[in-house]
Amino acid sequence: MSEFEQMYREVILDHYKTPRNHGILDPNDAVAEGQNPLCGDEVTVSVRFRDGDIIESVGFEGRGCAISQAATSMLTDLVKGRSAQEVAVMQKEELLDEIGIPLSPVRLKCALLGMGVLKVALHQSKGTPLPEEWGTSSGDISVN
Amino acid sequence: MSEFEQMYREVILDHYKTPRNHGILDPNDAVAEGQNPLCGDEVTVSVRFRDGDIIESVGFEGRGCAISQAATSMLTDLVKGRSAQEVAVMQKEELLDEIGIPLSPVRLKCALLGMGVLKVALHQSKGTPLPEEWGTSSGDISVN
Amino acid sequence: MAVTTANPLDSAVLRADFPFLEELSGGKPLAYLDSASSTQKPRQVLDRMRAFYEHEYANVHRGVYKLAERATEGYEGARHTVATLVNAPSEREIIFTRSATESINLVAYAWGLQNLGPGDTVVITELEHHANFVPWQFIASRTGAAFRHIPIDDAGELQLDALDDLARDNSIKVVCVGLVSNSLGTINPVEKIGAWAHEQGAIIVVDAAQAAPHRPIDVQALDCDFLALSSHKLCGPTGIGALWGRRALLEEMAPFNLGGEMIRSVGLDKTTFNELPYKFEAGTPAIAEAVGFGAAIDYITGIGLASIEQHEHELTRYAMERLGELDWVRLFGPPIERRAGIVSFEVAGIHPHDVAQILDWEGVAVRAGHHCTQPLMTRLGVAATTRASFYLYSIAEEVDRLVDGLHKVRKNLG
Amino acid sequence: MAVTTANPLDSAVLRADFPFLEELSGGKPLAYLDSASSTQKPRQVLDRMRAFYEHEYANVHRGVYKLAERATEGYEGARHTVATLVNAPSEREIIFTRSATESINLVAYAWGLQNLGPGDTVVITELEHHANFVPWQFIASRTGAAFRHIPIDDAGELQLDALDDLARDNSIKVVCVGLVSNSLGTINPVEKIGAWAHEQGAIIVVDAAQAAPHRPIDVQALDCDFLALSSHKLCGPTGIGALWGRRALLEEMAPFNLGGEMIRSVGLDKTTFNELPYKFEAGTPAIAEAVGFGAAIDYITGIGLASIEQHEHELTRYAMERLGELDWVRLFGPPIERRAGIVSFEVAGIHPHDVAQILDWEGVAVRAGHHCTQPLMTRLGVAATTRASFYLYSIAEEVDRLVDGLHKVRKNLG
Ligand SMILES: Cc1ncc(COP(=O)(O)O)c(C=O)c1O
Ligand SMILES: Cc1ncc(COP(=O)(O)O)c(C=O)c1O
Repeated sequence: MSEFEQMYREVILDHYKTPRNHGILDPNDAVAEGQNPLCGDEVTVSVRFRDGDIIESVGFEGRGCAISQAATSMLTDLVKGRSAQEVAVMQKEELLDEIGIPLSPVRLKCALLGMGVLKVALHQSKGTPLPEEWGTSSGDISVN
Repeated sequence: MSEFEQMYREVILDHYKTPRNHGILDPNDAVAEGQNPLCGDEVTVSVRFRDGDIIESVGFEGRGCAISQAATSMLTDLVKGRSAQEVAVMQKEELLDEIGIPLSPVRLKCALLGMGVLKVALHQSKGTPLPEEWGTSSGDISVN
Repeated sequence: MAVTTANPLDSAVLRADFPFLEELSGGKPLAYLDSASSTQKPRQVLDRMRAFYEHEYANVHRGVYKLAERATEGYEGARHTVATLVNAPSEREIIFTRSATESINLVAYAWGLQNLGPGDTVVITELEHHANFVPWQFIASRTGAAFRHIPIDDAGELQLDALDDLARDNSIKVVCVGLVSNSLGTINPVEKIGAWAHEQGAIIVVDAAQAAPHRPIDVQALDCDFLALSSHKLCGPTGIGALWGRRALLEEMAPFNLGGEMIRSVGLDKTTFNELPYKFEAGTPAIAEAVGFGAAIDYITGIGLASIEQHEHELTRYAMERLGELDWVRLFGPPIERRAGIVSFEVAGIHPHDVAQILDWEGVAVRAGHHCTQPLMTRLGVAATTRASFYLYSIAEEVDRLVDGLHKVRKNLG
Repeated sequence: MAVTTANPLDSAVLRADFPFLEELSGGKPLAYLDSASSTQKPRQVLDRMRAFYEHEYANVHRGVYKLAERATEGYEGARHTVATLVNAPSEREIIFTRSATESINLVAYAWGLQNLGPGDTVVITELEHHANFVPWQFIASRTGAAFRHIPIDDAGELQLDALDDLARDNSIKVVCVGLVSNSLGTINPVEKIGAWAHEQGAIIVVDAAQAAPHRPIDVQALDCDFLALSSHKLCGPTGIGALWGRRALLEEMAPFNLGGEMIRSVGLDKTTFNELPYKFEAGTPAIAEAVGFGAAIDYITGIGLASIEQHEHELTRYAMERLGELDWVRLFGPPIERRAGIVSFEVAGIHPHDVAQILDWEGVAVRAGHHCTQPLMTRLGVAATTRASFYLYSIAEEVDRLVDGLHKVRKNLG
């Protein structure tokens, strides 16, 4: 199997070319956006709950590479029907297993962007814990 | 000639052990003190003028190594009878020739400390130019 | 612009100086087309640093013993070399820093905190690297100064006709501009902007990180006030950069980092500062790195900056031609006449990360991302670009391999 | 204090690792007794850095290609090594800086500007290195905070009975103290001072520059808030140091240097910051130096810090005995039980510069000066001292050569 085929597995290309749950839900109960500081990619994730904090559906939009788009698409399927709390503490390994390809640290950031932003949305609406890497924005600059 | 004899020439040792013009003049027309930032040595130089800006006598005090003490002692002899302006633009080479020993950059700082402080004293009393390396103290810190 | 009278450089010979080229990637040396991010290092630089550590190493400045003298000579000799490279009026005006980024932070903090306030304006450009953008934005927000930019046109060139409007309320105190854009290769008209800044009574802070490796620089001819550069982009080690500053400004400024070396005397209630340049070099400096920086400057000036510039110009022209033939590749940036050795592009429908990933498997290393110029990316309407950049060891064959690789990218993901 | 159960180290074997010892000074290897100022480098560290530049070099973090991945692994691997050395709860709490000096400046600026003001008090010690003194004095003067010190007694030990008085008006916000005095070798009771600082609601900033090379350090056992260390003092390259900081404090702080790498997103009117530790690492970091720092830590921990400590303890005891026999030599500092491998002294009637100069001609390198501790010198009533300091490659024969050299000093200048 070539390096290409190892990383750009058929299922990855499929999710990349026809992403599931694409688009921002309207109406929604939570929405967050986030960037990958390494490359500037952005993703927006929206969530609708049922029965309190059970995730009914997730919709996303954004720009990113095949890995980040496919991973976010897979994630949206994966979390449906789970509680916000469950998803907030969901290990990255679960998503990575689903993706099932070898990833360098840089590409790992691509793969995990959507998951991070989803957790931010849950944090904002349900107060669930924030992931480590989304907790240090103090001191943002605003200028006039 | 050993390295010791090359640097600690007889005349250096003589000026070191019996410095000329030692002590602060009282009364005096100008006085300044300065430090060698590399080692913390300090020297205070005092000047008395005659006929306007002719240096009548110079007296110094301080702590420092043989080289710095001897060089300052030699300097006090050298400048007597010159005008403030002349001394302000006096080249370091003139003093170094007098000292007549090989000096590394660090020891050069020792040898030239007295000359720098003398020029500061002249600057303060007669407005003569400051040497390059004594001009950048802006931003001194004072605390309570 | 290429000076066509320079001696052509012989890349084939020079490539033998670069050990990384002995490394094979799929049977061929890696086509390293990411020199704008950081350059590879020649043996001459690595040998010099090793020799320094083995025979001349001690802490600098204060030691009376010979080994410390040798170390100090090495370190101060490098300062002399940097001063010569940029034609500084005095070596005292060269301050060693970690990087071009730190050089600019030094100015932003030490000059900016003292000289900016409400009612003042800081001007940067829309294509500025974050290094000459974010420190100013931060200091502007701390001091209450306004933060404005010189916009670019669609080709990625500064719109100088916007200057009048910026100057309208006569509040500009500092203008910050790079000589060469690291994302687009644009060569900016810094002399003109500097003259305009001085008319306003403002100072100009020039980011030469992307220019110094590739073309001669003369701070006196540029008539700028501060200029920042970096060692790792010109064949030197990481961990060292330099700031040149106009003496009178440096003397008036408070220090930035504080500690050993930068003091004249320290007391419990009063402390005074050392002469230039030491006032701005607190603590043990990057000693061996300075020596390596000096060796790198000797290496590139030995080849000749005009020759390097011409070599890169020809390669860039060739790359633009070859890429221009592909109608599914969009090139960003100015025409070749006002461009340094950098080519940023977009492959239709394929994200730069995927482009770079597949190129890597073909033994071609390029950069994909925002290149630390997010405001520029916003202006271009993209999140990221793919960027190829050249240096003295780059050859046309590597451009061919890039183009072949792009065909493969398109075949696989298009 | 020496842990007498450590494996004794074999200096004779270790000395073969240090190329500088092949250099002869008057027929013998230089007796380098200035390791407190900076240490020499073993082959293992130099080899690792060279290999890194030849086979793994590229800019870090953003590159998608393999070479950049390798570089990032090298750099981040070094962070892991530093985290392990100081027992940090998380690697994210390790920030790479140029030096211990810059580490402390980072805290003084980024924490200090935000948390200090009139009515607050900063406490340092009378024997502090300028690196943990002048930045705090500067920030105190900028913010209007008071600046107070813990005094020392005649043996150069901190007078803890002065603490109550300092705490009287309940205004202390930060206490800055070194683990080991670089001038006297005093080992300070940092746990006690830290507990006291925390009682006041203050934080404690620990300067471990002079301790980390010589003894195990554990930020969790020390229960401190920030800790600074430096590579060049522990067999590593210049140009790199580290700051450990308590996560919650680092997260609340604004950045220090700004530029690439430390941002999450940059816009013309709003910029947000990256996660830890990157928020504090603006620009291209000292990449190869970090790798060398890691290799140096591997080298010294491979030998064993407890063994190094014991070796130095024995040498110091020997040096104090031999120097103590000379009634024209005055030793400064605490008894051997509370002293690291540093011996500062005065030769009656002879200035330290002259002492060091003559010793150099005898092939013995010692430091003469204020050692960046002028307030301490003032307290001791001297402008400067002569200092001998030891490391893992130091041997008793070098102490003998020092003593022989001092006899010569006295013969010539006494
Ligand atoms: C106790 C102490 N603190 C701080 C420093 C400064 O560290 P650096 O050399 O990394 O700037 C030194 C050494 O010079 C030191 O001995
Ligand atoms: C134009 C420009 N400015 C500044 C920098 C930052 O310099 P350094 O890598 O020395 O921090 C870079 C490179 O990253 C650059 O290309």
